[in-house]
Amino acid sequence: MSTPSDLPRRIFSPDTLERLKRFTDARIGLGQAGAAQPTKTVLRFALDHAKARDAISSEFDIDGLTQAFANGPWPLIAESAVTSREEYLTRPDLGRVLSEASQDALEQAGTECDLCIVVADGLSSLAVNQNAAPLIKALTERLPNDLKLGTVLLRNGRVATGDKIALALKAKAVLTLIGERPGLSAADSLGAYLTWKPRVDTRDSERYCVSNIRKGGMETGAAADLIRTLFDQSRVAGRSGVALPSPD
Amino acid sequence: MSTPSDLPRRIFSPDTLERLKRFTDARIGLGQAGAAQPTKTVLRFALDHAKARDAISSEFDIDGLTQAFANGPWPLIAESAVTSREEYLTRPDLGRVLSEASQDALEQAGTECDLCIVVADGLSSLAVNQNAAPLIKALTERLPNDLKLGTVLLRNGRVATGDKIALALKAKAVLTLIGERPGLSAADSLGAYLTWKPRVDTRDSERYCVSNIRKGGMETGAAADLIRTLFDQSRVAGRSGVALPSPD
Amino acid sequence: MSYSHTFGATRWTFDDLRRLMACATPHRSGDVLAGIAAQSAEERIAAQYCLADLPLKAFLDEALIPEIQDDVSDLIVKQHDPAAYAPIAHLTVGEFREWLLGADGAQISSIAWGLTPEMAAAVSKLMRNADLISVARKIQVVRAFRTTVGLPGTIAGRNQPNHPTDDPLGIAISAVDGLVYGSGDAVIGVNPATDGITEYIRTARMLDELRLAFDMPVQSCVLGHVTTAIEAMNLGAPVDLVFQSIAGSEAANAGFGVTLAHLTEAQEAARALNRGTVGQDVMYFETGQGAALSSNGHHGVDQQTMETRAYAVARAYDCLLVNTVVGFIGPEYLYDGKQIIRAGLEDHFCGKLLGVPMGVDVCYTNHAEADQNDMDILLHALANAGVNFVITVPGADDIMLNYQSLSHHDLAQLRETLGLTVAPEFAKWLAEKDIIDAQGRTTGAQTWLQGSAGHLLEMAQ
Amino acid sequence: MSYSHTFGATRWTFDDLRRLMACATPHRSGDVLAGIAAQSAEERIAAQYCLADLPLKAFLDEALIPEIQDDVSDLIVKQHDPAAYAPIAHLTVGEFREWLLGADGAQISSIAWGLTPEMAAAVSKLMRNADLISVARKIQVVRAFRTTVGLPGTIAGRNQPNHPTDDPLGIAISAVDGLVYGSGDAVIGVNPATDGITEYIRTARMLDELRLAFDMPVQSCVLGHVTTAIEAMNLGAPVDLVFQSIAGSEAANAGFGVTLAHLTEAQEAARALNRGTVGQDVMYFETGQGAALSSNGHHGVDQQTMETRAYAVARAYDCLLVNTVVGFIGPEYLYDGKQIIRAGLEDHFCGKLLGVPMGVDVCYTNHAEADQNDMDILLHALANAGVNFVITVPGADDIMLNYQSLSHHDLAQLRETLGLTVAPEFAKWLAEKDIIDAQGRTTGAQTWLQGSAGHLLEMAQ
Ligand code: B12
Ligand code: B12
Repeated sequence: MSTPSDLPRRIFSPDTLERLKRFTDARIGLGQAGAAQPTKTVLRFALDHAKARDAISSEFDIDGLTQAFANGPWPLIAESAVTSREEYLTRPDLGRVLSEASQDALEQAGTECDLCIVVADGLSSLAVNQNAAPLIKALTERLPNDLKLGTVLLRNGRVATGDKIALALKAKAVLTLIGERPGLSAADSLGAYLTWKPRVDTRDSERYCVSNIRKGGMETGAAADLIRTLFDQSRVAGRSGVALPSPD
Repeated sequence: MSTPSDLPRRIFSPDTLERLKRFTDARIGLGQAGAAQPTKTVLRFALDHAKARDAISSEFDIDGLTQAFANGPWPLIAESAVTSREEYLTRPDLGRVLSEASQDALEQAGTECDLCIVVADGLSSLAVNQNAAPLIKALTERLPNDLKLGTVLLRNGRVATGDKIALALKAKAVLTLIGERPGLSAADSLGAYLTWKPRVDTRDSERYCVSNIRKGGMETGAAADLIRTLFDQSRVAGRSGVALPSPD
Repeated sequence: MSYSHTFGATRWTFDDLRRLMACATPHRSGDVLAGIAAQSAEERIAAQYCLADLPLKAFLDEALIPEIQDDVSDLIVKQHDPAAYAPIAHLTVGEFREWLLGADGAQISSIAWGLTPEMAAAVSKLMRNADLISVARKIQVVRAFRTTVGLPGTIAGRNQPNHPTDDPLGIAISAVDGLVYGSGDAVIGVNPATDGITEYIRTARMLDELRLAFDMPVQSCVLGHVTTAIEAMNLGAPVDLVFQSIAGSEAANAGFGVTLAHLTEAQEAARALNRGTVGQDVMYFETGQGAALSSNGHHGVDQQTMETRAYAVARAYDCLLVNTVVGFIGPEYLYDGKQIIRAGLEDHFCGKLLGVPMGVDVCYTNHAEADQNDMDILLHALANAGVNFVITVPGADDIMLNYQSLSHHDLAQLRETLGLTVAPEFAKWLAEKDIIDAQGRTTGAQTWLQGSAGHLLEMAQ
Repeated sequence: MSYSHTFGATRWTFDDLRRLMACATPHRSGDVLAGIAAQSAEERIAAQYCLADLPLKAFLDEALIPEIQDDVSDLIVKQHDPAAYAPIAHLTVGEFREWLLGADGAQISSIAWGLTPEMAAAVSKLMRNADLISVARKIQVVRAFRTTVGLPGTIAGRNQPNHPTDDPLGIAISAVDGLVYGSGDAVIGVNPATDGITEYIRTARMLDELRLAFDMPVQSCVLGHVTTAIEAMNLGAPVDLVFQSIAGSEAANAGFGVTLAHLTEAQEAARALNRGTVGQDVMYFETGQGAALSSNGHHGVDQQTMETRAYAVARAYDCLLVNTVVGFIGPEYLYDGKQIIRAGLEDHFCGKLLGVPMGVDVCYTNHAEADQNDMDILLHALANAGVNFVITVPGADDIMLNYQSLSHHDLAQLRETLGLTVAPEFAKWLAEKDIIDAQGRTTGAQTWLQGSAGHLLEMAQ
């Protein structure tokens, strides 16, 4: 679209803008039409919104992820009590518990382990399909060799489903890698939630969270480093999460 | 609810208001709270809205209506191409044509008649259940004795479905009695549409309409008188509806 | 001519301008019903990208309905003023949006006759709700008869005292009820239940008596068919405004039983009566998305574009009032509150852009997924957009047309909340009769009402 | 105690106040999720009839969550001021709605401490959207730190320059982008991606440098956990405002890892720094319908009532800013644009009624049935309701929290459309730097920006 002399009024000179844009993916320097956005950025927004909505219904690549564990512990497959994507969105309560079949299967698997890694689609399978495997690779390189690992691929899962899985598997701690809700610019952002000694009713304040893991966000290496640090910290303290003052 | 001294400010004195209210069902003299409506009329509105929405899904009383024709021509039963109430609301195009089965059935019935009376649920079965029978009674009393009548009960019908029925039955004219969309105060209002020599593509301007037939609206007697007049008018003119100027 | 846009590996193609417009329009049940809506969000956005790059000129080069001889299309061609068009002649539709956002009201008004309805429709499809509000607010279209409607800072009301049997007293009582809350400065306008000439004249006479009895600076209107209005004027009825429902094609207008010649004839007859005091704008039109499709007169054009074409008809006459009855027909055209809100803002914007004195009937039916809360929202949005007038009925319930519009209270409350006022001539009268106090609040009007109620009861004898 | 209402042959009974409130609340996905919503429209309306007839006093006599020891409940009891309550002590909830519609702003403000959050929630359930707008607009809650926020005719912006890795330069550049459009007079507030103390202090320092370098009358805030803020202050970090997410029960706050004692400690520490110039309101809270249920701390109370209880917490502190992040969590609490709009208006109204300096994050997520057009509508409705501030991010896209709020442009356009202005101290600064012209329009700020861009690029070296 060509630009009439006064419109859109460019707020940064194009040259400076290009240089500044290297430091953030934020939609800066859009210019103005009247006080509003120029037409092309409005359209760009509409397109990105359509794409982000698609990410929510993207397919969870169970086969591809299973390959990622070729050298590690063969993953178990589980699903939450949710039965459709539509239900997933409005019933997080069902998403937080295992289906009866999965509950039984995991209990029978009986893999006692030190740390159970749960890979859950969450709100963006895209995020998990792209980032879970590299992160797990980086993590296993960093975690102590003697650590007994268990892994589970979880469909229609929530962060707290990891607790139920850990309990079923009798794991001491659980690390849930989950697709964060897709943003407009980044639909592939992974969240990692570490919970020490999970219970049925673990609170979110009793977990650690490492978020925004993706290219352009937190790189997998840095995320793995941080998770390793949090893991050590939890092992020492015997707990995870934000400290609450003692009751007295 | 008791009334604080200045609220709601009654705009008519209660006495005059009662006398005036005899002349209209409109929600007059509601009083005010600030500039807005008092709480009780707001709630009353919400309740009526819920009821009106119920009327849309009310049941079409085919059995009861069939009884109404005990002495008249036994009614045929038909349905439009619509398959659900939800579809009825968004697909008037399907509501305006007959289902294949009904189309065949009516064509085979082959009742050549002078006037076909179609009773259709439309947007309020309630209206039809309550008002169609008395209106038809009043009408048959008024219509010429030698008139050959046909009658059809039509599910999920629109005004224009009557045209298709008339064509299938080779009727010269069609009178469609149909449930008008339910209002907040009157959910039982019947509309009567008279179409002379209907075609597949008859326009609404080529019909007569008598509307608001219900207790408190146009009484059935008056409606029957008017329909008789319009019927005679159409028979003389050989057409119905608003006149369009000739093309030259 | 075909149009296309490519996203990554997907190339979207649109066969002609009509198809491009239909795909670019925001999602709407009526276009789905017509089978012309975009099949996916991506297709819709591709069409919008295409439309943004399209020169406005394309609408002068390519007719939207080339295969049909249509008097509305002819009118649109005839109306186009190249001089008014010159300042925007070089713009694409996307740039035109930007031009509108940057321009002031006078600049925008100066191009009104340079625009075709299709250009207005096209640019609206690229605009967010906030854009529609912001640009419309800058445009003033002021008209007058006995009141002046459309002045900035004002919002007028059409007082709509319908009655299921056209009972004159019932109508009069309802009208007075509305006057008490300050509604009627746009018009006191009655939809007759029966479209007969007798009822028309009876109602017109009664409304005129009411006006004279109360010495009110208002205009009245019976919303019967235009041909009935002509007949009534021939018979000497006191007709202030002539009403007609209009649509965006010759076929759709035929569905309403009306031709442009009828409208011209009616306007001449009404002007000849010379009944206005501060102006002689004698026509009142209603429009609404879906009307053309409903009478099968849409020729494959999307409903929002068809609606703007009705404004070409409207602006050919001296209208005091034009309003879209936005949620009136039902869910088959506008499914829910969201679609009704969007359509209301589009219609108001496009109308004002084309120079039409636009009001909105903020309304819905009981078969639509909408409620009074949605109407509150639309009313506030329209108030911010500077709508000329809205329609109000007692308790929001039209007991004859079976739908919900605003209540008189809603308008009164809006004016109080935002500090908006009534048309000046009417404001003066309200103050004189002590119906509205210095703060613009309804006083309860005890004195005046007791008088008028007495008067009405006398009529009843 | 149980409550009941009869329609015709049907008698509707509600076991206790909590159940009555849950059934009377407008339809909302979060209450359905919690299994406490009314089962039909008729049940909802029966509950509303009941609620309308309920004396306000009932909320003093019957605790909503009697079986639970809860410090928020205790706080609510402690806050209640019988003298302030006296003028409305005799009213039912339905009459209280009428009282609010008739009262002026000063009268309404004078009863703030006489109200419990449950009374505010109850009356809001009987109010139409237009009522929520109209009453809220009358109430002024003005607070100050380096700017004054909440003055009539103004609307402030929280400039939210989030960055997925907390990169200081990335944040600074984004902040400047917002300043150019006039956003930042509420606060420049960054949500840190990582909740570490190092990142907290680094970001706080950078924001303070930016403020000093540009000589801006603004406050900044790092929206880390309150305990992190306390630690940072102990380590000498330049903290203007302390942030915390809060909710309406002790359990829900525990879910956030926070106690009232934390908040008190933080407020004292921040006040001791004495960094304000025109005021010393140092707290910034965020709330939002669904937060309590999300952490299983709702105790069977509907989400809108739980939300108002969070305002009891907020008003116990000297807040400059409180905002509901209305559409932030997702469709499990507020399903679509309609629910988000309603909830935004409710939260704003209830907050203002309770004396809280209320802003709104006009926002939605990609998994909700909403879009930017819905946000336009909510923003206009809130502007008419006199909202203190809104949140803005570049191009409406928060690249770290993964949701859409308003763009800086949206706020600028709103101000231009409605003639609203920025906080006075900030307005002066914008004028001095030639960022906003005499008409309140962004100038493009070429000069200032070239300087600041240079400054930023220096920082990058
Ligand atoms: C909806 C409606 C419309 C819609 C119809 C579109 C649609 N898709 O539904 C629109 C807005 C287009 C419309 C237009 C007009 N309408 Co109309 N309309 C109604 C309304 C409110 C409800 C009808 C209903 O519920 N139908 C039942 C459903 C199930 O049937 P349907 O097949 O879906 O709908 C068809 C009929 O409603 C028909 N129709 C609608 N209006 C009219 C008017 C006449 C004269 C005829 C013959 C047919 C007709 O068109 C629809 C599509 O085919 C009634 C009021 C009422 N209480 O009934 C007035 C009503 C029927 N309309 C009326 C009038 C006067 C008109 C107009 C002539 C107004 C004008 N002056 O231009 C135009 C012309 C209509 C035409 N094409 O000839 C009058 C009729 C008076 C009379 N007894 O003759 C009524 C009673 C309202 C009134 N008093 O003003 N209308
Ligand atoms: C949604 C959300 C929330 C919601 C969660 C409610 C819900 N029903 O979803 C609410 C608003 C309540 C919330 C609150 C907080 N959040 Co939060 N939240 C997010 C967000 C935007 C998306 C999460 C997501 O997509 N999860 C995936 C879905 C599929 O999983 P889920 O099981 O449905 O959701 C659970 C988790 O999201 C978890 N959760 C949400 N936030 C946090 C924060 C922490 C520290 C933990 C352990 C868990 C947690 O709670 C949900 C319900 O169990 C992320 C940003 C991001 N890019 O991920 C920030 C994010 C995770 N939250 C963050 C923070 C800091 C908080 C708060 C501590 C803020 C505060 N200062 O009070 C609080 C406390 C949360 C707690 N209970 O301990 C930070 C975490 C930083 C970090 N690395 O530790 C993030 C990364 C955003 C940020 N940078 O500010 N949050």
